[in-house]
Amino acid sequence: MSSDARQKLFFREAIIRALREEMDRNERIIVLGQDVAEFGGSYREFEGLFERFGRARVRNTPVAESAMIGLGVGAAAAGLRALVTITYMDFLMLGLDPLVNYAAKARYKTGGQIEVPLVVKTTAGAKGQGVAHSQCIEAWLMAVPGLKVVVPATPADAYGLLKSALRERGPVVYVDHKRLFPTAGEVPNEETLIPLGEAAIRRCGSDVTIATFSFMTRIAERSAERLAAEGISCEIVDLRSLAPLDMATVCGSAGRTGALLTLEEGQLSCGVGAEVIFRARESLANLRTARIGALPAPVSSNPILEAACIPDVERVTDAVRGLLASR
Amino acid sequence: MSSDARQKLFFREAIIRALREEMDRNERIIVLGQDVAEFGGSYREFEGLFERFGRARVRNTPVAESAMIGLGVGAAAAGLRALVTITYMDFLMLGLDPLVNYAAKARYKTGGQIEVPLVVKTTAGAKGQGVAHSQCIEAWLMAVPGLKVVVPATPADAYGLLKSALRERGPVVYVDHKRLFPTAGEVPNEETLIPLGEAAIRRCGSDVTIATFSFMTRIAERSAERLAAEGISCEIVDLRSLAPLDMATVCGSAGRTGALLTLEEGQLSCGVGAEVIFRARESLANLRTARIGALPAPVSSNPILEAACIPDVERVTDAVRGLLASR
Amino acid sequence: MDRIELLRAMLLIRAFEAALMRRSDHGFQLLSEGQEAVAVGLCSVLGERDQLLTSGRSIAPALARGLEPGAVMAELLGKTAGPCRGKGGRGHLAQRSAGFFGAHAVVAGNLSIAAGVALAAQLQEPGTIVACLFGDGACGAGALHETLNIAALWKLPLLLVCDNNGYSVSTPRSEALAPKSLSDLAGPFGIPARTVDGMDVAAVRDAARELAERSRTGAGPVFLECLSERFASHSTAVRETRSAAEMQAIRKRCPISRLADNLEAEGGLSASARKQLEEEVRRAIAAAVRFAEAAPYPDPSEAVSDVV
Amino acid sequence: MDRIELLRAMLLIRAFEAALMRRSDHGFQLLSEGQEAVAVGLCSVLGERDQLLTSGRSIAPALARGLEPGAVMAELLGKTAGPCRGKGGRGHLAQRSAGFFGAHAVVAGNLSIAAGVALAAQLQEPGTIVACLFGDGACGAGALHETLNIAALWKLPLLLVCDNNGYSVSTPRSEALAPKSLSDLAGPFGIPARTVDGMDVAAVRDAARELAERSRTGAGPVFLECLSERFASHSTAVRETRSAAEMQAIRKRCPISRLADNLEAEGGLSASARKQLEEEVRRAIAAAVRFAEAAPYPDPSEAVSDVV
Ligand SMILES: Cc1ncc(C[n+]2csc(CCOP(=O)(O)OP(=O)(O)O)c2C)c(N)n1
Ligand SMILES: Cc1ncc(C[n+]2csc(CCOP(=O)(O)OP(=O)(O)O)c2C)c(N)n1
Ligand SMILES: [Mg+2]
Ligand SMILES: [Mg+2]
Repeated sequence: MSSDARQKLFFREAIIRALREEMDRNERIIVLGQDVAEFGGSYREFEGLFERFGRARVRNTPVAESAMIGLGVGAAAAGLRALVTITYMDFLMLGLDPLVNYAAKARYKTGGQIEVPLVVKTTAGAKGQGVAHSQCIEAWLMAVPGLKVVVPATPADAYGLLKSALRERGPVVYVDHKRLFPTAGEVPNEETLIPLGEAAIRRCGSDVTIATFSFMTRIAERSAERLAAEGISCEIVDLRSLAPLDMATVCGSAGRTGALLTLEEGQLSCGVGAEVIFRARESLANLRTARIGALPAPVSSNPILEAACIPDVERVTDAVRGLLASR
Repeated sequence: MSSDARQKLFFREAIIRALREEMDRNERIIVLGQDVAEFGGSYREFEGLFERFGRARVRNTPVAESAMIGLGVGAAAAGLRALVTITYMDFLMLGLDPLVNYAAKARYKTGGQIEVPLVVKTTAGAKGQGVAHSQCIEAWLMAVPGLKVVVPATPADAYGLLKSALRERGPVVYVDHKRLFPTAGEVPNEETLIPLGEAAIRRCGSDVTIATFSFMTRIAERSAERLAAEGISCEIVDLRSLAPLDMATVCGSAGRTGALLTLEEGQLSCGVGAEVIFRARESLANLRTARIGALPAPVSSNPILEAACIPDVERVTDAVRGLLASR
Repeated sequence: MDRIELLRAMLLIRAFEAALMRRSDHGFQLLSEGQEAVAVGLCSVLGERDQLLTSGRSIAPALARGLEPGAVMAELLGKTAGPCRGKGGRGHLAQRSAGFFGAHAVVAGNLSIAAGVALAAQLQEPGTIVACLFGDGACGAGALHETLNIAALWKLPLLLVCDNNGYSVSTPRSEALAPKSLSDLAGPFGIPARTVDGMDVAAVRDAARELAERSRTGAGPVFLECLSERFASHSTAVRETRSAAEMQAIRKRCPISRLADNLEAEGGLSASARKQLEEEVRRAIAAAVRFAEAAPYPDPSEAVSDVV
Repeated sequence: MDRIELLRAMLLIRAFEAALMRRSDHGFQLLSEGQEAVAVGLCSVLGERDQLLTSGRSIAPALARGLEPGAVMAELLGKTAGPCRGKGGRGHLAQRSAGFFGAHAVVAGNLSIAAGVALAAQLQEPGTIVACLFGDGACGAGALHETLNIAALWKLPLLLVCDNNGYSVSTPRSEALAPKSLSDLAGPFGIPARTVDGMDVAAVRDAARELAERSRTGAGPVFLECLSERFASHSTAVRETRSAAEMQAIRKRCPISRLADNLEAEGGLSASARKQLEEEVRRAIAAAVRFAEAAPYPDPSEAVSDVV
């Protein structure tokens, strides 16, 4: 198999492959979640794992997010490696106590005696499911010392980041986006790990840097296409990991373009964009900046209201034009 | 009673007075919390209310933060007005589902049919109680559409903001700071409401603006004293309310001084400072900015480690000097 | 409610969902098909001033509670003629004025909220009760425990109804819940509880009435488990995991034909009367669809209205 | 453990806390005075490879589990000679190598964590069990329900011990918890449960042993409620709400004098032997205090070590 051979995989296939490889490699890895066994997960992203690894390692749980995460934390702290899947990020709120008050602090508070190699896998973003199934709270997690957060935008990154997350010594929150599951992309046939904390430049450009992540990377790409037709050249930085955050790549790009637009699907207030822009400006004088995110409102399942609430190509292209006009 | 007569009250006394006045005025107000009845609350901040209003309106609850908030939300949605006290903000994590997924969204998702006049009262900050009793997660709440957040630094503001919160149509999180309970301050004898969303200038100055809130306002004041001796003149803006955020006052001050330092006890990443600075820069070109907050670590109950983790006068004065040196 | 009215209410729900399924613009839906008797039996014992809260599987309870089919259809299609102006939609139906405080799509998320509504009722509207309908899946959540305990301590007028259709998505109840009977969960708290056949609308009504009256008259919370069957997959977006044979057997237990056949056998319902009933319902649903179709979508500006 | 050893273990805890209280540099503490028998009785049935998790009231369990008094004192005084290098401190004592997975100051916060540790034990160390000690207050939290259910479904080797001292801070158990007996909470899940006198160390030991053995041999989770008395106020920072008369009556139930007096009466412990025991303990505690005093405080740079 030539080392650069690749294969087109859907997100769910990339996730399954990462889990299968890591579970083959390390029999301490267990998967806990609702409908993950025979059913294979809400997005069929666990299909085949139950058949391959059995009920001891791939376990259906009740609808009890707090205990699901607590069990994963305890099991990981005691020598297993747990992946706990929380179908929607909104329900992560039910399990923040074991995740934030215990897992993120265990190593610190025990003076290094206890580590929690846990991966909490969840999905963010809007896809017609309404006010309690659409939220993006990545920014909350980024701010928790002891937690790492990854947010892949391509199947290759989903594969490589999930594998790395499953080898971390501490807790990692891995966030998929509901709108990415129907998408496919090239994934190397050779086993490949993507280190946490490295952003990727998705498109090179000279006029403006768009720093984004997860599904919004695709909105950025479409916006860049449209702006290219107007002669505006966008560079797209896919953060991939929010904690740790790769500011070197962001600043490298923004330093070249002189303009930085952040794009996220979640709320702007105390969001990813505010953080990225603050830190970029620490090292880049007179950088022009702007941020785009959801309107300050819940996200309805109503197609018209959902579309109005979250960022789209129009809002991104307008923001870029505005930013460059401020030149 | 002359209209500007004032009386020195401790924080807890100001809180009790606000609650007594509002509960006298509106018999729909109920108080739910652990040890709030005969005991009068962990900080004796509910003392006398049980005796005055009885068990129907001042209720001890089990240790069940999720249901405590859920009950308050449901009662408020159905025509009462509930104040639910969560002793430590860390445990608010246990009740974020009813607060964020229901209360903050109820009015929106029902097209205005249901409003939730709820006040969640809690305490933030470090005072020797360790990793799970010291966190500041105000920034998470600021970002939730539908929630308001107030963070008083003086007994007068505690009194006036709590009264206003108890007249809001939607949910408000009222955050005390553990280190403020031993402090006292002048409170007007006349009934006074402080509207949500208005910052206060605590000290006038010309060289730098320090935007802060809650207990950190006192650190800012001590820092300003020390810097004054060096001939540096600090203006201190006490935000008082984080949502809504009074950027007009912040920008007015920062526009005059040309330098803005934000000071918070919580984590910097995606924090209050990042938000305030981003928004200030939207309206103020070439503003010099810096932010101070906790080190990226849990807060130990160990006095040496706690002191090392959270901002103090040294860090603030150094930051101000650095900011002005960048002139 | 007599049994003809119960039958009519169940037929209406069945026809409503069938009409909804014929459309391509409903996004996806959690259907109540097979579980109509639980919603109808429960609602038949609720008074005007009582309130009902439910899980996300809320079409049957909303209609059984008496909401206008046209308004419900409009809400589910995202039209402003819905009680939530099309903003709540699937999983969040609500019409407070009709005693339907509403659905909430967070599993077990409505339990403590319902207890709070019951607290307000206890203090402000003695004699009224609050009903909360939830699935078996919600019984694994800590919210149930916290709510049972506080409701029992405070003697809240709360009627908890578990619509146990035996599954949480694909997970059989036996794999997710240790208790022999879910009504056993009320035991430690001294809460009166019963388990009934949820496919028998009269049995549901009678048990609900008995428990509701006890709660109404000061007994505090009560717990009713109804054993039901889900005729469709978890949602129209989720694949069915049960075998065709299994489904065939399950569908034989239809609560509607069961009641209708009993009535006919007892001579309580003539073939022509049954036809007429079905015809009435058909017309009501057709009118509901026309109403919803005629209603406008919200203006995009409503994306930020009614937030704070 | 014979009763002399049980007595010694309880005396050590009592003397340790007394020595801690004589200091001004402990910040504030949650004491176990009066509840020594629960911790000692429980730990007497745990094996080396078992693990123990507890609530924030963790001095007695830590010492009963065999942690060095000097190390525990150092941890509570914020010294690096503590097992957590002085970073965990009060409410977060832990020494995994000693089978003390640790305390967690979030009420009920250790329950699902303990179930997870038990899951690891089930898969990796068959024959070992995990014990979780929590207060009556934790029984109002949903975490208990979720944990009981999953532990029962998965037959986890988990010994749940409720140290019911009748209060959550100022709130009497009767005002916070509806169940007649807290061990009733295990019933619906089919979990073997018992309630014993927590002031009788032998009774605690015997009940704990019986239940632990059942769990060890595959019965799954077991639940033990121990009825105890808190001799001090909730914490040294919290005012006492019980009357002096009440406290006097309560202190009469001291588990230490009860055992010692019984032993003496039965001739199992001579006055001189008792004196010697007390003298040994006094010396051990004095050494512990010297050890802790001699140990250094952490460098401020440790505020950011062992985070990620
Ligand atoms: C807290 C939470 N976790 C997970 C989900 C996803 N989910 C939606 S419905 C459902 C099944 C619930 O089963 P049950 O309570 O029995 O209701 P049923 O669907 O059978 O009516 C799940 C797991 C959710 N909505 N909320
Ligand atoms: C989730 C949570 N809520 C509130 C508190 C504050 N608190 C600390 S100890 C305690 C009392 C707990 O009572 P119980 O469980 O009976 O333990 P005891 O103190 O009696 O040993 C409370 C409410 C907490 N630590 N955690
Ligand atoms: Mg079900
Ligand atoms: Mg207690």
